[in-house]
Amino acid sequence: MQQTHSSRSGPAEGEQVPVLSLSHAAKTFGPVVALADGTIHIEAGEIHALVGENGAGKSTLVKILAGLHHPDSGDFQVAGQSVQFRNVAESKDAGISVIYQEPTLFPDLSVAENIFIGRQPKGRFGLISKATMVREARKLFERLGVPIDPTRIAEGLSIADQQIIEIAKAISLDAKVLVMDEPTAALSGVEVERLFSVARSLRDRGTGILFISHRFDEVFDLCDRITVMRDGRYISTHRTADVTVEQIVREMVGRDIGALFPKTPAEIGDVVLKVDGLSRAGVFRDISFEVRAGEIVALAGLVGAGRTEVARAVFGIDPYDAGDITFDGRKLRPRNPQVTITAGMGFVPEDRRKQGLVMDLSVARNVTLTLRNKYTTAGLINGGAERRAAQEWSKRLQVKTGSQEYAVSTLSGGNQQKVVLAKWLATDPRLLIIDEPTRGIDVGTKSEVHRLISDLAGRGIAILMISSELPEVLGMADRVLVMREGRITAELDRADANPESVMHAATSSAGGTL
Amino acid sequence: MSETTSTTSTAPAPVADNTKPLASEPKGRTGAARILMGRDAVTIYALIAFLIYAAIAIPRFASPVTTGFLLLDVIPVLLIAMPMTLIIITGDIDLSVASTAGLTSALMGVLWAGGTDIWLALAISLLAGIAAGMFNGFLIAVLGLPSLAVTIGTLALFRGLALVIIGDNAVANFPKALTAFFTSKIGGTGIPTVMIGVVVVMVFFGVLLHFTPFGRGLYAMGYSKEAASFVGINVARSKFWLYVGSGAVSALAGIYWTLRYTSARSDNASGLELAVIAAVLLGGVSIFGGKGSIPGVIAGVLLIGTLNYALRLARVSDVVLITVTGLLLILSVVAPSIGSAIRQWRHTRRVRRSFTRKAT
Amino acid sequence: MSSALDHKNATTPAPDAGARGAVASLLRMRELPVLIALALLVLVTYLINPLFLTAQGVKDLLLNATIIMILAVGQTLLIITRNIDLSVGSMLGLVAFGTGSLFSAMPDVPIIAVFVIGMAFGALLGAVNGALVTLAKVPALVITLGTLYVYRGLNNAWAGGKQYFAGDRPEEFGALSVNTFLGFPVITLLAIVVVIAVAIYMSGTRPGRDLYAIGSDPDAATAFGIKVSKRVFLAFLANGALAGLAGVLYASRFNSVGATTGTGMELTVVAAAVVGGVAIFGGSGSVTGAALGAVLLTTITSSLTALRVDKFWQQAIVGVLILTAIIIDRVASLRTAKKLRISEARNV
Amino acid sequence: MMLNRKNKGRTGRLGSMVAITAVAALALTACNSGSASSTDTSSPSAGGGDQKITFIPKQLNNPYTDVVLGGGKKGATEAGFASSQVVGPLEASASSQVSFINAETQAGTNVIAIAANDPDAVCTALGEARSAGAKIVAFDSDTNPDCRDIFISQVVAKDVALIQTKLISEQIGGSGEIAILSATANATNQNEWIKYMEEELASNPAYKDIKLVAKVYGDDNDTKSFQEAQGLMQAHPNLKGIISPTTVGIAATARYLSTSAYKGKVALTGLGLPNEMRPFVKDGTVKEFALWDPAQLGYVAAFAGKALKDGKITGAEGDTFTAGELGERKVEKGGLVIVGPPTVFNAENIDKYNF
Repeated sequence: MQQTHSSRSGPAEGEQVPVLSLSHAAKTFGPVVALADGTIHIEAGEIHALVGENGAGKSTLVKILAGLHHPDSGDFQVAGQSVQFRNVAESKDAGISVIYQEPTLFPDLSVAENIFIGRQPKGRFGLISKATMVREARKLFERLGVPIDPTRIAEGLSIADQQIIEIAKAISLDAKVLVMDEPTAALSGVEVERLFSVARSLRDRGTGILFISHRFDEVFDLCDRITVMRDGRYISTHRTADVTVEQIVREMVGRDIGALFPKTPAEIGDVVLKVDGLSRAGVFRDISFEVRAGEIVALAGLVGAGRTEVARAVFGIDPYDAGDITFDGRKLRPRNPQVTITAGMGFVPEDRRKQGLVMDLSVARNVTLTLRNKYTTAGLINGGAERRAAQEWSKRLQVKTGSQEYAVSTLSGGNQQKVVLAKWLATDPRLLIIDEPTRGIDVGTKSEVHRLISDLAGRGIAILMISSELPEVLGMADRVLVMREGRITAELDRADANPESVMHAATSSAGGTL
Repeated sequence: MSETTSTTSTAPAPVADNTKPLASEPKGRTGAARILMGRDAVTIYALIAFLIYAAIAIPRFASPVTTGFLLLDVIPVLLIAMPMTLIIITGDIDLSVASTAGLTSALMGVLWAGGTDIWLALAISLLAGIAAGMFNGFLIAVLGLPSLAVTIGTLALFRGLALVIIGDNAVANFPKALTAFFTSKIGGTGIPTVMIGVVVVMVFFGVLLHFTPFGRGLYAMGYSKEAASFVGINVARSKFWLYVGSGAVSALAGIYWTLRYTSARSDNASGLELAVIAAVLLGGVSIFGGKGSIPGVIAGVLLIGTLNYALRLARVSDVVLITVTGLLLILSVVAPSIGSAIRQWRHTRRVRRSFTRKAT
Repeated sequence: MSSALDHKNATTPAPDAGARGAVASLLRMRELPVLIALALLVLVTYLINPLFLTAQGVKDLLLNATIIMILAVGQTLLIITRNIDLSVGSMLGLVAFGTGSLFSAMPDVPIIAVFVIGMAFGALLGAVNGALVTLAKVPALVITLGTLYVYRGLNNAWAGGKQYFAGDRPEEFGALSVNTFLGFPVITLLAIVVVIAVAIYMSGTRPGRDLYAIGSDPDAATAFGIKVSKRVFLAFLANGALAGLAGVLYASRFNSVGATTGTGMELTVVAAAVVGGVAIFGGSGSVTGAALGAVLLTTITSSLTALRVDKFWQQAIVGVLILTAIIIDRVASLRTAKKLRISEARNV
Repeated sequence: MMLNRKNKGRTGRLGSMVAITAVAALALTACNSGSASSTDTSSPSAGGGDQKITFIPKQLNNPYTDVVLGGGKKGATEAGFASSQVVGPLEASASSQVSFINAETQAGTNVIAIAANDPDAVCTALGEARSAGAKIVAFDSDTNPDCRDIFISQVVAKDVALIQTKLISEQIGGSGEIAILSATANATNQNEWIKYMEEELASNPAYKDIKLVAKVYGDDNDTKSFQEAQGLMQAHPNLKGIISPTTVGIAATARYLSTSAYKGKVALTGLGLPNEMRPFVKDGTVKEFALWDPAQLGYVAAFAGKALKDGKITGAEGDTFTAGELGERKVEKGGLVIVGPPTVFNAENIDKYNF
């Protein structure tokens, strides 16, 4: 394994002062170390890529740059001046503009207003000139080449359009440093090309751009330098011209991909879930697939491709317009999770805090929440039986908690995820839908969760896994379904699934670089 | 009330962090400590403390007569507080309860004055309350309208219907035996006979909330409607039935009011909704939903009721009384916040200090 | 590549979109149904009882709406930020009684000073609410329910059985709600000026737009760097000042001010805002709408009387109106959502 | 709106508990030391022993009530009560007086003097008070006669009605439409007067050209009365006069008339407090109105209570008792005691009165 520990490597060229420079920043949240050594130096007029696995600390670093988090230690300079941002406004004033992965627009305000909020152009009497604002917004969209009506409200915009608006906002700010956290995740090929040309022209005007992406084709196509992070630490910085994709991947992962995911082969049984021609206007169309007992099927694709939406419809949370869902040979009624659960389906949602758990309730109560009707005597909950069941499942999954009575909010992310799993396993399911099983979980617990999933499949449970992490998909899945823009674009067997084939199907822009 | 209709993905991505926000976040407590130190327990202690104080300091307070009069006064609030607790725990609210009670009272008066058999009049009034609850439930659970706005509307509507039904009249000549029953006491205990029924209602809602799968689901709904639907809770249906329950109990309160005061009028129980909500919040139920207990709420209702009665017995003006009620309400929500704000501030200061130490 | 920034020939929205957009946005305006309802109500009443629109009739209509209008404007500032102030009635009572006391203590105090003092007093009361809500980060509903009681208690303690009557105040002060200018009572003009000023502030200034942003998504507003606490605090302060203004006007218009002045006004005020199309969960609505809502609610009362309709129906009608308003909003937003979803589906 | 789901701290519990109890205790200390409404009479006069009287008005903080209660306190001291109290609700709703009666019952008050908001709603509570030994004196507004021992009426109900019809007839020149703006629809006293007015208008040939077109209720609320007055004008364009037999109503109506185009065109009379009505009499909105001396009402009520408690009278027809400086009073049929004739106030005499 190559050792490129050039952690003290500032700008290679030396004489130029970087427009933004963060050195050895650390940030902990209680016992969790989110960032151990965040180091990045961005120069004016360069596009700088930041790559790393999920959980490598990229997001924390971005939040520090944005002024949302205050580093516990480290040195932070903008244009050679030491800075300590107390809030977002100060970061913005210093010329740093951040585009987040998930756009944060104000749904009730107009598109133009979303772009110019806080610095709306003023007209007569010092009042906001709506006309100027709309005109300016229109100009921005022309520049980006997208037909969005600046006067409409933001509510109901697609993720792609919201992303465009965020980019327009940042461009209009004339930022010295533009941070883009996976801006292309939900954009189509044409939109990506447009964005890139804007990014390049911004660079040529002297803006420093930090570009975070999982798509290596984009990184190598667009960026001048690449910084790699792993496990919250800075690893290396290279000029793009000097490295290969393989090199970067090795540094990112730091170990062999194959060893990461202990997928044990399982006996594949009968069809448990059959989805046939499922459609929902504007969300997904003509989705058909099967999941068999003991099989792990991964639903891959970019954020916003409609994966979660399909899963929610299958589980009965969301409605659908057409199609059939058959579970264990019986047709499922739409929009009725209770029936779905009784039939033997479980759903580990992507957002633990909002969807997976009731954070204020104790571990025990969370575990038995799915079984409210099971441990009852004459309609009343039998506290003893409930506690025993919770105890048993937490033990089996090795949930680390002081007591079953602790509120689940006191646990670490990984242990919370185990509680969610325990909650579903307690229902003795035939099929588990797992949406982003390891999001926001530290590396150690991650492999534990993977082993668990693998075990479950081994015991004959059908698994439908949604994941944005390519290694996870490739490592875990028996079969990979790739979605793009609401449709299934490829179905790949374990043997056929490789980064190229999956990425190709996920992005129409042929991402054959990897 | 914690639902937004926004459909854009506005997950608070940059603010919320999956990791814990504060190192000093209180550790979860185990069973016994939870019960002894919970927010609702505070109200219970305050009630006990005040009862002791009143018994010592206020002459004649410690007597069965107090029990009787005090309970007769708090029964309407106590009744309505039960469904209200459940509704607020799910994160919604019902402001129309007092108007439902008024509507029931008016209907009962008109029916009785019109020669309807008293039992039939009672039954119809109760059904009217249930219908009112179903109306709320339909608008909120089925159409998905915000409960606060809907029940402000039905607050006006139901009170308006009461006025339409009975106008400015009052009906007073209810059967003597019945009205006497409503103020009668159980033997020498001073406890009103109707308390038996009230206790049944309290036990019903207590068990429903704390010992049934349905109740368990309400907490989940209050924390996050999403999380609740992911575990198979039918959020809409649960909400609907809560409002029906609220309507039914409000009707009972209206009937009680009419017969206790022997007067069916359109303005009966007006303004009671605020008293109920104040008591429920004082009892430790979080207005955000997801937290609260029936024992805490009962203590909250009794605390306000006892304070009321004791102060009246001590001939303290009602002026003091409403001020104290208001202050209690503010204190009960502000005090915990101030505590955590202080901790937050300390944490920030500590981090800052270590930051500067390392930086230099 | 460098041409990207200057590149002009991308898809330009059709130039006539502006004109069509204007009509469309007029039709989308949430004030429109309220305005139509109001116009119909006045017209029908007038046709049945022509006295409804005599000079005196119009003057009474306007005067009745004035105070609720001002309160609704203040309340709207808060509802737009996802807050609420239930203590407005109590604040109005305190200021109204304070105005009476002020005149009785200093009969020669200039009227303009009374307005300033009254609004400052109201702002102080509003600031207490705002400080409790923003510093302690507790829900406005609970806090202002508490101060509803506390302020009313203070008012009772202060006033006792004392009342100040119209006769205790200078004639010129009372004349404000009697004299008219171009057919409009002076205090109504004052209220209209307030509505216009706040409407301009809300739509034409950055802090005003910030309030909408806060209500639309508080988390995003924080992430965006908007000073949420400060803005919300100032909104409470402004609402208090407006309640203070309403209190002074109350003292000018009505005969007596005392311990119970303004009791129970809060729900009418919130109702006016809701009827006027202000979304109870923040982010949308306008003060103009709320003011129209206030006029509609008070006009209904007058109409029913003028039509000699049993006045008992009045409250029920108000309830129906509130429910209609929220159902209209719901239906409209569902339709927009569906339309957008389908149009996007076509784009795919 | 209460979406700031940010602060969910659950400590500070002990703190808030201490604080809550502290507030409660503080409130009590405050009340024990200086309660606004309690004045212990300094010299319990001979024969009074430790008898206590409590007045429960319709509503606290009402100017008319304050005058009545002022007389009541004076009377209580002179009659020899050891102490006199005033308690009551802040809002005049039907049921709001009950818990005060209950508390007084328990406190062992010997005489409860009450102006009922609703004749029936207070009955049960008064019954309990009587069985605990208290004597009940109704004043100003009667309860159901079964529930009290005696009723101190301002004046003969019929007299009050007649004087108002006479005044309005004079002011409108004996013909035209008139309306009545009353207090609450259930107010016992007002309703009785209105009944007599209607009878008189129907039977007395002098009033044959006067037509009563409307009865509205301002609930003794300034704002509501104001708007009801306004509504009357609009609904009845030919209205010549208004009778408002309640102090709040007449003042609010006078305020509306004096600030509108109807000033001087629509006559107004009724029952009002001279201090409140003075500006309207002076500016010509109101020519004449009537009232008794409210202080006498409370004064007599106190003496009646004393006589009842001492067993000197039972409230039966024909009983007599001495009401201090006002001399001897006789109990009439139905336990009624009449205080005195009403006074008519006008521009000439109004400055002589101060209440």
